[in-house]
Order: sequence, then C-alpha cells, then structure tokens
Amino acid sequence: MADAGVMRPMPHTARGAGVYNQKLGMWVFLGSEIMFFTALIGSYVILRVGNPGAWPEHGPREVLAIPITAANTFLLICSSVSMVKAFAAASVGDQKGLRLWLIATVLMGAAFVSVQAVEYTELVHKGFVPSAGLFGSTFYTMTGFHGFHVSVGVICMIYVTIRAFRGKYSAADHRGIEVIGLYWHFVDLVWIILFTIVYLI
Amino acid sequence: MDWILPHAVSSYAGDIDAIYYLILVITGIAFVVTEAALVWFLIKYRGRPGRQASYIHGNTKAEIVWTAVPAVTVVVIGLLSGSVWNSIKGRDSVPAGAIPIGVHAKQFEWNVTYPGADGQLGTGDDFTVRNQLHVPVDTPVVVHLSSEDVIHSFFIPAFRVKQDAVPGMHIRVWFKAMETGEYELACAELCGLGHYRMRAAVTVHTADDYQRWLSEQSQTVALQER
Amino acid sequence: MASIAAPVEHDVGHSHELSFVRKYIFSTDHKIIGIQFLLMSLLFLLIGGILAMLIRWQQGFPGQVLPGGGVFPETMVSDGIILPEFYNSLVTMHGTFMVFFAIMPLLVGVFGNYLIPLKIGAPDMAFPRLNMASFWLAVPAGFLMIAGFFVIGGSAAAGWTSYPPLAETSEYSGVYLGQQLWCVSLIVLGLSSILGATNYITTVINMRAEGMTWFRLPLSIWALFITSILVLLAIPILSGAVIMLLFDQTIGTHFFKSATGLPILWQHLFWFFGHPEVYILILPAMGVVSDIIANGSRKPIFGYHSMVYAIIGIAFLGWVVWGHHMFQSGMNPTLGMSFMISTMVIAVPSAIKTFNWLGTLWRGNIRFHVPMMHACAFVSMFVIGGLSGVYMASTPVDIYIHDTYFIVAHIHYVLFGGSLFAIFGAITFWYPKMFGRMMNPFWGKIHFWLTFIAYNATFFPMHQLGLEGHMRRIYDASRYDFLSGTHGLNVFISISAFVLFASQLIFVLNFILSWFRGAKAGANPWEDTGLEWTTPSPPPHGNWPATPTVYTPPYEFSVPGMAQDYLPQDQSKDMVTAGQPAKGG
Amino acid sequence: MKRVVSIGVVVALAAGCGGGEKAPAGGEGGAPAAAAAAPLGNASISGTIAFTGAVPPNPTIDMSEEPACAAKHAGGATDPVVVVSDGKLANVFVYVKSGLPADASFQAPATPVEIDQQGCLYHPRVLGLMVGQDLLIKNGDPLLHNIKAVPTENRGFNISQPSEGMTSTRSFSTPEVMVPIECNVHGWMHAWVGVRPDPYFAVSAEDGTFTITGLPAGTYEVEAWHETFGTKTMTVTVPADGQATADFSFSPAA
Repeated sequence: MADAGVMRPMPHTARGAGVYNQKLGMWVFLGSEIMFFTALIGSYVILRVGNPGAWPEHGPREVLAIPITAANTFLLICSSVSMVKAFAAASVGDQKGLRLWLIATVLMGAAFVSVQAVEYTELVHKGFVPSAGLFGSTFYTMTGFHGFHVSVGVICMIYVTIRAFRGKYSAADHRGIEVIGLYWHFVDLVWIILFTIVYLI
Repeated sequence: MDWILPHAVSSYAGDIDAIYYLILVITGIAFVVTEAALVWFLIKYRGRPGRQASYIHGNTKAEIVWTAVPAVTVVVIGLLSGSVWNSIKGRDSVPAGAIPIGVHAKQFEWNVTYPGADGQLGTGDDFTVRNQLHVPVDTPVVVHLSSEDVIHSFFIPAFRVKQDAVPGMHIRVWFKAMETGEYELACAELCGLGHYRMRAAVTVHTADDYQRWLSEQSQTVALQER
Repeated sequence: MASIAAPVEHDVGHSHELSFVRKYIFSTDHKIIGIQFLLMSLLFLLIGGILAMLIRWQQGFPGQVLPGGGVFPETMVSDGIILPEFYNSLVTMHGTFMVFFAIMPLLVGVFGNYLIPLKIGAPDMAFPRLNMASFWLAVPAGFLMIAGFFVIGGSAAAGWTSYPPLAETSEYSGVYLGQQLWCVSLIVLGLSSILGATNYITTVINMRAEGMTWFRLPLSIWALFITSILVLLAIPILSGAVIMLLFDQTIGTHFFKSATGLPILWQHLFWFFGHPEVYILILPAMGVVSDIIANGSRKPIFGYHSMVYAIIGIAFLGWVVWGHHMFQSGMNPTLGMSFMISTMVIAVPSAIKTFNWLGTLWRGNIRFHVPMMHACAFVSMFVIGGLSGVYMASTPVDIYIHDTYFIVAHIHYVLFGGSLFAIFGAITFWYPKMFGRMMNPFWGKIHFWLTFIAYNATFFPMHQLGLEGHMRRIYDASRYDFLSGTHGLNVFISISAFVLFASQLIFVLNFILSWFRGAKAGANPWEDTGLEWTTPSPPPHGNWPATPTVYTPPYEFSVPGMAQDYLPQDQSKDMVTAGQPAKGG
Repeated sequence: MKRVVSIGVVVALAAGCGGGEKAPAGGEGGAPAAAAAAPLGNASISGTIAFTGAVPPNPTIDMSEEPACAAKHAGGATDPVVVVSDGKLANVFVYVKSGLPADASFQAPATPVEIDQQGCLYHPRVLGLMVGQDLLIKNGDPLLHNIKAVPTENRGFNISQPSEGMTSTRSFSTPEVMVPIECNVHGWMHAWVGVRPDPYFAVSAEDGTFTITGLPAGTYEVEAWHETFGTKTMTVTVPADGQATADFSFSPAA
C-alpha cells in the first residue's frame, strides 16, 4: 500500500503484463490476501462442521443483529459504487467529482467501521466475547480482521483524497485511484462472503 | 538383518520391514547410479587445456526415460505401501475379537486401563495401571488412545506401531505381539519438559500368564480404589 | 489503460549524493538491501548453529557439565547441566531460526533481491521502498524472536512446528511470553515476506529488459519467481494460523483448544503452509545451483525447458502433499493413501532435475572453482535427501520412522546438504559482484572439504539412529533400554557437529577478510553469461548506464565457432564473431 | 492385603524418608518467619488437630518404574495423604485468616523455606511461606522431577531438575491458600504451599500440634486446612502476651 499513491514512469509496460507496476503489484498482493482470508474462512468451515454444537441452535441470528449488519453491508457496497464513480471522474479529469466521490467513499468506509465498533460493544455487553466458545472466537477473528482491512483502506483513502485535493490526479495519470480502488473492491467482496458465512448461514 | 532395524515382534512388523528393505534396495541402486555418474563425470570431463565442452541443450528421449522410470517406480512403491498401510491403520483393519485396552496419555505418563473379567472397557470392573502395558502373546489388542492435555504419540518400536494421542479425539490402534518378553513404550511427540521420560514398560505374556496377571491386578487395584 | 501512460512525476535523478544512512541503512537499492539481508541472515545462521551445538552437547554428553555453561542463568543451565525445558527451547529456536531467519532470507531475501534485477536487466525492483520496508520488518521480527530467551519462562519450547495445545497452554509448557513472542515475530516476518514476494513477482513480470523473454530467464530467476509465488500464497496461511494461535494464548479464543476446538486443525494449516515452505527453502537453491553448474561445466544447462516445468510442477504438487506430515496424527487413514501417492509423484520432478544436472556435467569441460564444488555437493547431497524422502512417503514405513532421527537426518540432508551448500556456493559465486573482490579460493576449498566431510559424519549416522527408533526432540536417550546402543553413535555425531561448526569459522573469516583484502574482481571473473556480469563489480546505482538488451538464452557456453567459451546474454554470436569485443570479459 | 498398611507404617515412613532435614515439630513453615521480622506482639495460639473416625487407607504407589525411588521405601511406598497417629492429624495448615490490624505489614524473612524431593515424594508435603519469601526446591533423587505450581492467584511455574542435588528458588507474589505443587513425571507426587502476607501460620506436626507465635492481642479467625478434609474455622481471642488454644477436629466425610 505504501506505494499505492506513488507515481513512477511506466517503463517496460510493453514487455510485461501490459499493466503498470502498481496495479500489477496490487493484484499480486491481493492474491496473498485471498489466501489469508481463505485460511480464516477454511478454518471456520472446518471448525463449524467439526463442532456444530458450538454454534447457536437456530443459527447466528440468535446472537447477531442481522438487520443492522445488513444495512452496514449495503453501506459498504455503496462505498464500492462511489469508488467506481471516483475512478470514472478521475479518468475524465473531473476534479470536483473525484474529490466528492472520494470523500463519500471515505465517509461510508468510516461509517462501516463505526457501526461495527458499536455492534462489538453491544455484543460484548450481552456476554458474547471472543472467549465465549468457537462461535465467538471465529466471529471476532474474521470480522475483526476484515474491519482492520477496512480501516487500513480508509486511512489510505484519506491519503489519496488529500492528494486529490492537491490536484495530483489527472485524466492522463490517476493510477493511485485505480490501485486503491482495487483494494477497496476486494475488501468489499470479502465482506459479502463473510456476511453470508458468518451471519446468514 | 537386525542390525539395521531392531528385532520386530508384532504381526505386521515384518510387512513394514519388508517395504523398508524394498525401498532400501531401490533407493540404494538409484543412489549408487547417480553418485557414481556424478563422480565419473566430474573426473572424466574435468577441465583440461584445449578441451571443448559439447554444445548440447538436451535430449528429449533421455529426459522422457528418466521421467518415466522414477514415476513408475514410486507409484509401484506407493501401491505396495498402500495395502500394508490399510491392513495396519485402515478404518476396518482392527481384527474382530481384539482385546480392548484403554491408554490415556497425560503429561508425562501412560495410564493403561484394562477391561476386567467381562473383557469390556467402560464397565465397573475396569482397572487402571500407570506406565505398565501388559498384553497376551499371539492375540490382537486394540488400544483406545486418548490424551488428557497435549498431543502425545504412542510408540512401541519393537511392534513398529506409532499413533498420536490427540486431546479431544478417540483413536484406535491395534497390534498383535508375536513373542513374549519385555519391551518399551515411548512418547514420540514433543509433549513438554518431561517428554523424554514418558516411558512405559510393555510386557508380553503367554495367555495363561496374562490371565493370572489380570486377575491379580484387578484384585489389588480394586482394593486400592475401594 | 494505455491512455494513462504518460508519466507525471519523474524520478529524482540518481546522481546526487546520498547520506550514509540513506545509502547503507535505509537504502532502497536492491543490491544494498540484498547485502543487508545477507549479513542479517548469516548472523542468524550463526545463532542457529550455536543452538545446534548446545543440542549436540546434550545428546552426546547427557548429564555432563556444559563447558562455559556458567554464562547461562539457572533457568536454562543448572549446575552446568542443560535443563530439559531449555533443551526444548533449543530445538524449537534452532529450527525456527534456521528455517525462518537463516535459510529463507538467505535464499529469497538475499538472492531474490540481489539477483532478480541484475539478471533480468532492470535498474532496480519495481517497488524499491516496499523492498526497504520488507527488510526493516524482518529485523524487528528477528529481535522479537531472540527476545524470547530473555523473558520469564524462556523462549518458545513447543518445537518449530508449535503444535497446540502444548504451544498455547502455559500450564503444559511452562512457557509464558516466549510462545507469544514466537507468534508475533512470525506475523511480522510474514508481512515482510509477503511484501518481498509481491515485489519480486511484479519485478519479474514487468521489469524484464528488452529481449528477456520468459524462456531466456536464467533458472535461478525462474526458481525465485516460482518461489515468490509460493511465499505469496503460503505465508498468509501461516499468518492466519499463527494469529489464531496467538488469540488462543492471549484473549482466550478456542480455535485449537482440546475440549472446545480442534487441535489437529493447526497441523492442517501449518503443513498446508509448511510443505510449500519446504520448496521455498529448496527451489531457489536448485536455481542458483543450475546457474553455477552450467558455468562450471561450460555447457548449456541440459533440458532447460524441462527444468522450468519441473520447478513449476514441484510448486504445484507442493500444495497437495501436506498430509504426509500427518500420517500418524489421527487423520483419516484413507486420506493417508492419497497423500502418499501425491507425495510419491512429487519425487519425479526432483529426479528430473537431478538427471538434468548430471546431463549438464556430461561431456562438459568442468572447472572446479569453489562455487562449483558446492554445487556438486548440493547435487550429491540432494540425491540422498530426496531418496530418504521416499521412506517417509511410504505410509507403513513412516509409522515406524515418523518423529525419529530419520526425519531429522532427512530434513538436514535437504536443508543443509541441499540449501546450505547451494548458499555457500552462491555466496562465493556472487561475492565478487557484491563486493568487487574475490573470496580466497584456497580457504574456500579448505572450508568446503571440511564442511563436506564433517557434515556427512554428522547427519548420515542420524539415519541409523532413526532406524533404531531414536525419537527426535528427546533430551536424554539413556532413559530407554532399546536406545542403549545408540550412545556411541550420538557421541560420534556430536564430535562431528563440533568440527562442522568450527569449520564454518573459516568461512566467516574468509567472508570478512576478503571484503578488505580479497583479490580485485573484474566485471566477469567467472566468465559467465548472465546479465549481472556485464556491469562492473560492484554495479553502480541503477545497475547499467543504459538498460541492456538480451539476444540469447541464458546458458550459452562453448558455442561452436567462437573464440571464447561463453556468450553473454546481451550479445549474439554474430556480434561477437563479427569482431566486436565481448563486453565485460 | 494393602489395607493392612497400618497407620504406624505410614507415620514411620513419613518420619523416616525425610532424612535428617525435617524441621522440629511445631510447623516446618511457620517458625522461621516469626523470627525474621520484629513480631507485633508476644501472644500465641496453639492447638492440636484431632482426627475421629475410621482412618482412610493411603494409596500404595507402584514405584517399579523408578528403582532409585523404590529403594528408599523399604516395604513398599504409600502416598501419605492422611497421616494420623494416636488420633492426631498431621499436615494441616493452620493460619490466621483475619483479625490482624489492617495497617500491619510484614517483611518476608530472608531465610528460604525448603522443600525436598526424596524417594519421589515431597518433604514436607504441606508448608507455608510468606509473600516474597524464597521457596528453595531441592532434588534428593538421582532422576528427573519437574516442579509445577498451579496457583490461581499467582504466576505459576513449571521447572525441572534432572539430576540429584539440583536446587531452584522461586517465590510467590500474592497470598494464596493453597498453591498445589505437582510432579508430572511422577503423577502421585503432590505438595501444598500456603502463601500468606503475614507470618502467622503453622503446619501441624505428626503429633497433631501446632503453634502460631508473635501475635498481638486480639480476636482472630483461625482456619485449618487439610487436603482431603477441607477447612474448618474458629474464632480465637488472645490476650496480650498470652496464649490461646485452638483445637480442631477432622473426621472423614459422611
């Protein structure tokens, strides 16, 4: 991520994968992220199949507040849309649109994390803590690491937004927007999977 | 050939040793051939003034041969191993009528539970002895393995048997001792600072002696546990 | 995305003078970072070696007073005797240091960094600052790991594989903070490795010079590229598992708890990472050995394409064999069958590589320089390590030799006899490029022969120990009657190990002294074909004044009709024979 | 057969296998503490622990695995869980549970309290020490013992002593009655350590007697603890420089 916003000339594009380094690097890095979440999700599935008794009898909805999280999920999906809008604005050099959509994305990302924090607080008050059995262990580890990824994304996005306000992105070169966008869509996608597996099933 | 592998006394130890010696012969040949070729090439083609190396990029025929030969060899070894493996650890490998003995591993001791006169585990006449495994000769024994705390591994070298004992799991492993005598049970999985002392004595009795030992013990231990 | 091709910012020119700190400490130059990794991992190699000597003292002379044991606190060495809990610490930390902090950074960190840009004709890595971050994450990871020795309860002591519940319950292990430091250290190191791998992969795909097609890449780069993919995909699995283990230890989660979780899940995760890890530790060694053997034989590598496919095949199969570490773990025995077959099959690409190396030597014109000696030792030792793997792959034989010294012998034949000989060869081979001076060949040969002999005397007898049933990681074998005959062998192994360790001091001295006193090396002292030899030693910042163009495959030695017996990759035969002098000779 | 192992043998064993290192009657852990710090007073509480009812037999220990230990137990080893002689119960930890001046603080004595491992048993089996006072652990056997403390309030430890004559020193930072000590190599080995913030504790001797000295005048709650029979509490008032009696009586659970 450190180089996400750093602009370099693009040598060797013709001989390489046809994409510039930052974008290729982000794709490669996301490969690693996929394996990380695969480890967590795979463990979740194995643990749940191996110890069905550790989960609530009628599914996670006994403990978790599905409607709020569903709304939160919708928010995150919206932020992906605004990210696409920001990229579209950048690619035609619409500076105002770029700034607007980036701010919208940052706000929605931050709101998502905040709602998650509130959700955690309430669950902990109800006595649902990480040490409360396998369900608690897996729930907090998986959603927590996703929340961590969203937070990192929001921080990077703030950096990108500041650069956008300084006019660093143009129709000709807006690679930083595209690279952070890739990450953001990935995080969004992971959440949809997590929401389905952890909350709904 | 006891000097390579120690004396084997269980019914399937011979099969394991046979596979071992088969692999020893095959890998031995492979070892000698490759190392000899290596040394021979190093000597024969050592650099000398005026010598010119051959400009060769490869030889498809040769490469196919030395891909196919190892592939066939290892698959054959695999298939041979597979049937032996199934007869030892396969799901249905435990012989019918095997004597059940419970072994509960715990830092750093083996608690061996014997069925009483009824020959069943989990009944009132069971009794438990620490660090002593007594079995009758020529009789299959199925060990019900469990662990109290960490992962241990049930290892009787002379029987060629090894099985991890995992806390929270109940694992069965069987063997049939073929000779009477004194053997040793060791822990093969690092289980803490006393790992190296986690040893139990294994005694293979004749059938009569085993019955005698069993009834003697069941009385004394029963009194103890009164 | 071609529309956004116009560069907006230009790199600040490389010409201006950098401060010492920016040039040598927080450098973004891949060559400096490679050398930083080299010094760091050689230090850890030394630490790991010292731990091994303590292990061997206890194995050879159990219950006897350790010479110099007074320097240790009484929680480690009491009355001069190594305590069992410290022994467990030793075996754990020896394995951890050697695997994660010595061999892996030596191969991937050092040669990945140093060789990839130089061999593909790139001025630097794709992400130089990420590269720096990768190194400066590895350093604190190392310190965290070492810190374990200085906290109450001592360092991690559950083996380098850290099987829970032992690894997560202080009550069972007697270790408190040490086990958590182990986890945190590996998480940080994992991040470092992932950043490094991202960088390597991007660089190899996108930064190759004009004419450097995929099948003109030297095998070392192929190996490092595939290895990086393995690192990228395997390390996050370890990170995930270690995070769960850490949570189990600290915030009371239940992932691997015996009553409420699944202890065996750790083993699946660990070995799902662990087997690709084994190839991470050997593939780059195979790569650099291929380079060195082609150079030493003065011949093109035999079967270049099948070598590449073998690397890819090993990397692919490496993902489906993890269960062979768990035959006796209580895993479903039917799974054992399938893992056995996949494991057997993975022997095939290894065999292909071995025979191709022999084919390269065949009808060569062999130069026995020090790197070549190490490379040949690699081949002959890897043969032993590979063949001994067949024993464990065979499930019935594994019942007996699992968790015995046979395994210890096998892993050391692969990782010491294999990887470490390759590393010694590679360091000697690229030392002139790194430092502009040659390592002393006389002492290099003394070091090689002493190491080769002492190494075999140390590890070959371990096979026999294992066949007698000698369990690994046991503190004192004299407890068992069936091991009473092994004491003499253990003493012999220990003495050989001490000689082996002492021999390494020759290498250390040679390494340090040659830095200052070694003979000046020209641009291409080994008369090699690689691109890195077409630039001065050491190469300037940016590597070449102008990016080279590649005309030939990687190993064009002894091309008929040429006066010199090597054809650098940036020249074609026509250019040379047309009378243009070969550059970099 | 094993039931015949008489109380007398148990007592003889307990007395005999400790070697010459046993502290005199009056409590192994209690005496040195009072001597180290200036006592708050000169009053004392003493008493006898009686035992009524049938004495449960102590389990025998099969030490065939450890010949070096078995050799120290002529006639077979038993685990001295309940040590009763003439109706008096030994190895009871007696301490002042409450009633001391709230502002009193006590310096832990510099002399350590010893626990020895001899013949694969702990000597003493029950002992007390003060917070911060050193516990000196000795290995009198030529084989591996590990010493694992499993406290609930304190930081535990798990250390090993692989050879004869080794010593280790540990201490506890928080009061806790009792900290169990065990050896996992010899699963039968158990000891209990009472950790107190003050020096007012004792362990009943073989004749069942104990004495707590150096107390100021006051009314105290005194508790007696036994590993099998649990705790009993009584309230005792002692005059300045005087002496009070606290006799406890245990019997097998109904």
